[in-house]
Amino acid sequence: MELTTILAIFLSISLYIFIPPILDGIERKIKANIQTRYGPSTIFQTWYDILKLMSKELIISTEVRYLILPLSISITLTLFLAIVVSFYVASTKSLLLPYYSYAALFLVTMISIHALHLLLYISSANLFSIIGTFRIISIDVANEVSFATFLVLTMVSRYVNSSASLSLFILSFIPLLIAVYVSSRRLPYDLHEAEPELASGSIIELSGPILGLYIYNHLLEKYLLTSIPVALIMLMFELNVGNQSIHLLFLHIFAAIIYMVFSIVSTILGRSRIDLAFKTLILIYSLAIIIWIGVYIFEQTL
Amino acid sequence: MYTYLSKLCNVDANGKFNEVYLNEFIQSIQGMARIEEGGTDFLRIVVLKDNLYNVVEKLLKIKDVYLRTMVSSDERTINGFFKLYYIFGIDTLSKSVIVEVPLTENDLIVPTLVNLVKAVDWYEREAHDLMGIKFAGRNQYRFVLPDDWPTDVYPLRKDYAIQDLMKLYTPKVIERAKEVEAEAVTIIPIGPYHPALHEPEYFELYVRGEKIVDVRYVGFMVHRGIEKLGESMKYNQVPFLAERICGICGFVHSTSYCQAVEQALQIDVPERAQYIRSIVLELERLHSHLLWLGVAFHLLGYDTGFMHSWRIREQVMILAELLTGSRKTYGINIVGGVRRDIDEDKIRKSLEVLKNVEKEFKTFIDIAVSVPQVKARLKGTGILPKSEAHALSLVGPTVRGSGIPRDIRKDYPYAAYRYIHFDVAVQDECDNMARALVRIDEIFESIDILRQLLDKLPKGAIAVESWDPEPHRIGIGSVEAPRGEVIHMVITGIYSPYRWRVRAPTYQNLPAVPIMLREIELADAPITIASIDPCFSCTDRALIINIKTGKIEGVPLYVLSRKKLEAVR
Amino acid sequence: MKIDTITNFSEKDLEKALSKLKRSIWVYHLNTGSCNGCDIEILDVLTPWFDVERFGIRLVASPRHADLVLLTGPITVKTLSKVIKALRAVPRPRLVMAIGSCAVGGNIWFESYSTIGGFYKILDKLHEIDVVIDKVVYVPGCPARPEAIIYGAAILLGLLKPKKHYKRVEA
Amino acid sequence: MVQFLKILPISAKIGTVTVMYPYDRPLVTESFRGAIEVDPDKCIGCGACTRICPPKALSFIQEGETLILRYFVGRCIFCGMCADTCPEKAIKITKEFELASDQIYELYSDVQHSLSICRKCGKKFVTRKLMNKVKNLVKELPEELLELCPNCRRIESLLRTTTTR
Repeated sequence: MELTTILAIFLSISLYIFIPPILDGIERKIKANIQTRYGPSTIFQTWYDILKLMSKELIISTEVRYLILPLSISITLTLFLAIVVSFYVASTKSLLLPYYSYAALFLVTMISIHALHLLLYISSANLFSIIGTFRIISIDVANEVSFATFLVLTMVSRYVNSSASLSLFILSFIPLLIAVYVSSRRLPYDLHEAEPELASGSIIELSGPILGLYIYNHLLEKYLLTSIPVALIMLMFELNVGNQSIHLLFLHIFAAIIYMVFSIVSTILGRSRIDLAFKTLILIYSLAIIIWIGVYIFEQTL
Repeated sequence: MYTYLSKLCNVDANGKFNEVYLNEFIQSIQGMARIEEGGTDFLRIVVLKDNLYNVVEKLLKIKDVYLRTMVSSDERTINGFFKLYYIFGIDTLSKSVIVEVPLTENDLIVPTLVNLVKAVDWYEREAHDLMGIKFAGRNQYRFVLPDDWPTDVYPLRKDYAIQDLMKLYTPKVIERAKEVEAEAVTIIPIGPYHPALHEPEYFELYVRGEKIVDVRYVGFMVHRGIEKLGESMKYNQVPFLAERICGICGFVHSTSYCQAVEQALQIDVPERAQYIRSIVLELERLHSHLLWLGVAFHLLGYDTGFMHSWRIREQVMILAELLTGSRKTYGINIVGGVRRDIDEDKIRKSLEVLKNVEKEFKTFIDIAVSVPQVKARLKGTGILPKSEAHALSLVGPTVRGSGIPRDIRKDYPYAAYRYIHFDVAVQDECDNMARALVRIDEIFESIDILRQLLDKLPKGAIAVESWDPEPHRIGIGSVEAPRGEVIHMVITGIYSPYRWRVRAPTYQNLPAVPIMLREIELADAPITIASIDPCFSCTDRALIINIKTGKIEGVPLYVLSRKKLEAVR
Repeated sequence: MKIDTITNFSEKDLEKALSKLKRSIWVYHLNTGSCNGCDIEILDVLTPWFDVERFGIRLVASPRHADLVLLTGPITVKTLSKVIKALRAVPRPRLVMAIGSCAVGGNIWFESYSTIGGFYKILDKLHEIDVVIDKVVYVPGCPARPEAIIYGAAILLGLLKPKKHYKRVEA
Repeated sequence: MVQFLKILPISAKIGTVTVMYPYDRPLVTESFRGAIEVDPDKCIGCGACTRICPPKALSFIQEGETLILRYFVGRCIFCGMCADTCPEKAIKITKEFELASDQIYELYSDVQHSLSICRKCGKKFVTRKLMNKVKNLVKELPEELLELCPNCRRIESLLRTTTTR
């Protein structure tokens, strides 16, 4: 590996570390503009929030004593994932493992981060927190399975066929993006934190530095989630535009763009209800799978 | 009177039927009650407590009769009696019937009416706690006052001045409230501090999974002792107190109070003052409904809708400040008129603002209601059947969303509403969407009413020069607040009201919430509670209760006191 | 809920935390029996015309997340215990902004039997049970208009110096 | 179906409506009622305002030789009844709303009146300024009678009528 590539990877990892709160700041600014208000004065607002939370008093009630463990593991895992994604994109030409094993790695890490968050939520004995946790579980049941399914379908549409099918690829990639959107727990599906009925739901008992860490972790996870499909595309299409560092640049730019589109969508929608959300998700995903299979058969017969 | 109603909902036949029946009713209760004509607005019937049940039973045979309020009053210093006033309204006749029950101090046990009129439930419990009147056959437990309130101290009795009560009770800081034992269902507490409520109130939702199976409301946290305070203030200070019953619909309360005093003392309010009152009332409705829509969108998670409707609302607030001098508690009502005039320049500015608000709101609301989540969660949730709405004597948009066109502006015209034309918005779907649509229609209706009022504003004085109080007369003032009917009853005194009774719309509407909440999803609870546009500060003006300990248990209080009595003998 | 505080919050930590608060304040809205006037003005402050997010102010749903408690209402006897519970749940530095005549001086019901009559009257009680309030700002007004609330926030953040001072003049 | 997307062009058209107070002018209209201001030169200490004030934000406090008209802005409801009632027009409604302070005592403002002392029993009864005002208004009563407290005055005038008879 060249020195520039190593530098680029290092830069990419530091971007992963520093950019999510800034992206959140931009998201807040966009949200404010759609709501015809001024919004936060700088895009560093979320960083200030996190830093403030870190300097606050640490209160740990006896009922949520063990939450530090899942939180720290989850932060470690997220950082690990950031490193893996950076390495992966930087070395598209000379992968150590086959591409699908990376996809599996991403998936497993994402799911374990979510599971650790569930552990974090449920460790607080607050009723609202528990209800929130159960809501996440029922959404994740619908979502994470389809996340995996569409990940597979996206890869299938690129490789298994002798020739790549663009229509199949699009038909599987859009549901994948939806799955990423739901996974990042944006508005119609942020049911675990539903403010009106659950009073910040699953994070109601967290405070001070722990809350700061959690928020940071959540933002990082959100950004990673959006960058994973981008990374996979870059690999699948064997993108080759000169230097590896440009690949990394592409990765971050596209991820940021998707992130912004997501934030606009979440601003103009309302919050769903758990039974509605579950039904809609199942409906969307099964429709998408049926259409994909239909098109696949149609293309095979041709 | 019938013409508009016949146009609206075809109750012409009922109206005629009612008039005939009212006479029949008066005939039928001969010998049981004494009838006193209390002017054109109400009919006073004095009944002994033994005949109360029969008389009310007969009265209820008249169609569309509903309980407007019930007042308990300590009139020992005037005539030696405690008195109960049951105020019923007959919409189709624009007439109130006051059933008056005198009680002697030694015998304060009255038959309960809860089997006849469901809505009387809270009133009876409140009368028990604050006035010490017992209702036979009812399980009476502490409803309004805290549990550690001294027994035999009834704050609304004339025995205590407001300063004495302070000495009788010192609040304690309770570090930890006892948790209620849960069995097969989970109890979800909503409140007292909860983002969906914005006010300290407490709902206990019993859920199985996410389905609500039962609801218990334990409220009355915002008790500030207003009725008692009002009795210690001068006539012209009370409107300012009344306005602070509620910060959103305060003007409604002060108007209602002023109208009650004006009716009791037969003060003729100048026409211009009546118009100005109506203008401010409609402005208040406009800003209140915009506020409600905003909050409703927020509860549905559609924050952009919240921001946009509050952006539109802000123009109304600025206009309100221009016309009255304050953004919310306007402080321009006094007995006999208003304090601030509206000049030509202000009329011009108001019309401009109204035009702008109408235009912006029209474009916005179509978009907001079409958001998929908003639509899905409003339609078919929080069903309140028409029969229940009638049985509970509900008021305001809540009852109009269930297909009953009850609107005080039409039924008992006051201020300048008798001079203008408008329609009453009614929806038949009985769900949250229906109640939202009623409010949306009313916003447009309000803008139209405001235009008419500003256009027709007559010349003249804005307040009567002077007036003389005359003690011991009764007046009723009712106003259609954004949330429903507000009704104030005043018994006049020498310098200040002798008894002042406030009944806010939420007081009447809250018992409907458990019906709406049953069998719906937990997520829809906030919007359903909000769909009656609850204003707890209105409701609780005279009440307090302890959270969680208000559980029904043990011996009824009146049995206890009887046992005590026997022990003494 | 029993609470164990892990850290020892020293003066130095406090100073550091207070300086951080200048850029970001999360507020929790605590209605203690107010008439709703001030409460909707608080919401008004969050909405487009006055939008306090430009100061980094954000409304949160749980007192555990908050730095500043916006207290409205005269504190009715019934809410007293809940108010203290909510204040205790706020991690330090713990700021309070008493908004409106009710929260500042008890308004029209300062002598009623069922209200405490203003936040300043429970300061002693809070001191007794070791609930430290690091900073208080009183914002008069009935209701306190949105600009007045923003002015109060500006004083809290140290952007402005209060201009109202005690004055005694000879007639 | 996609009608909810139309909020985007509306937002784009309106832009931001935020008023940048405190860096910008507040949205105060001409008829706004803010805090009151008592003109110490005009105030005679008659107490009409303390009797009409609904929340008792204006009150009298006696401190030795002086009577203090205390205005507690933290309890004021900004109704302006005092300004309407004041016989001397000494109370002015200002547009001041920037009243926030971090100390409760800063919210008080006092107007100090000196009390006149009854020549006979030494009781302090009304403010000097009110006394002077009454002296100018009521010419027919002798001055020494006015300088007595109500109680002493009743006795004195009774004595006088009996002696003249």
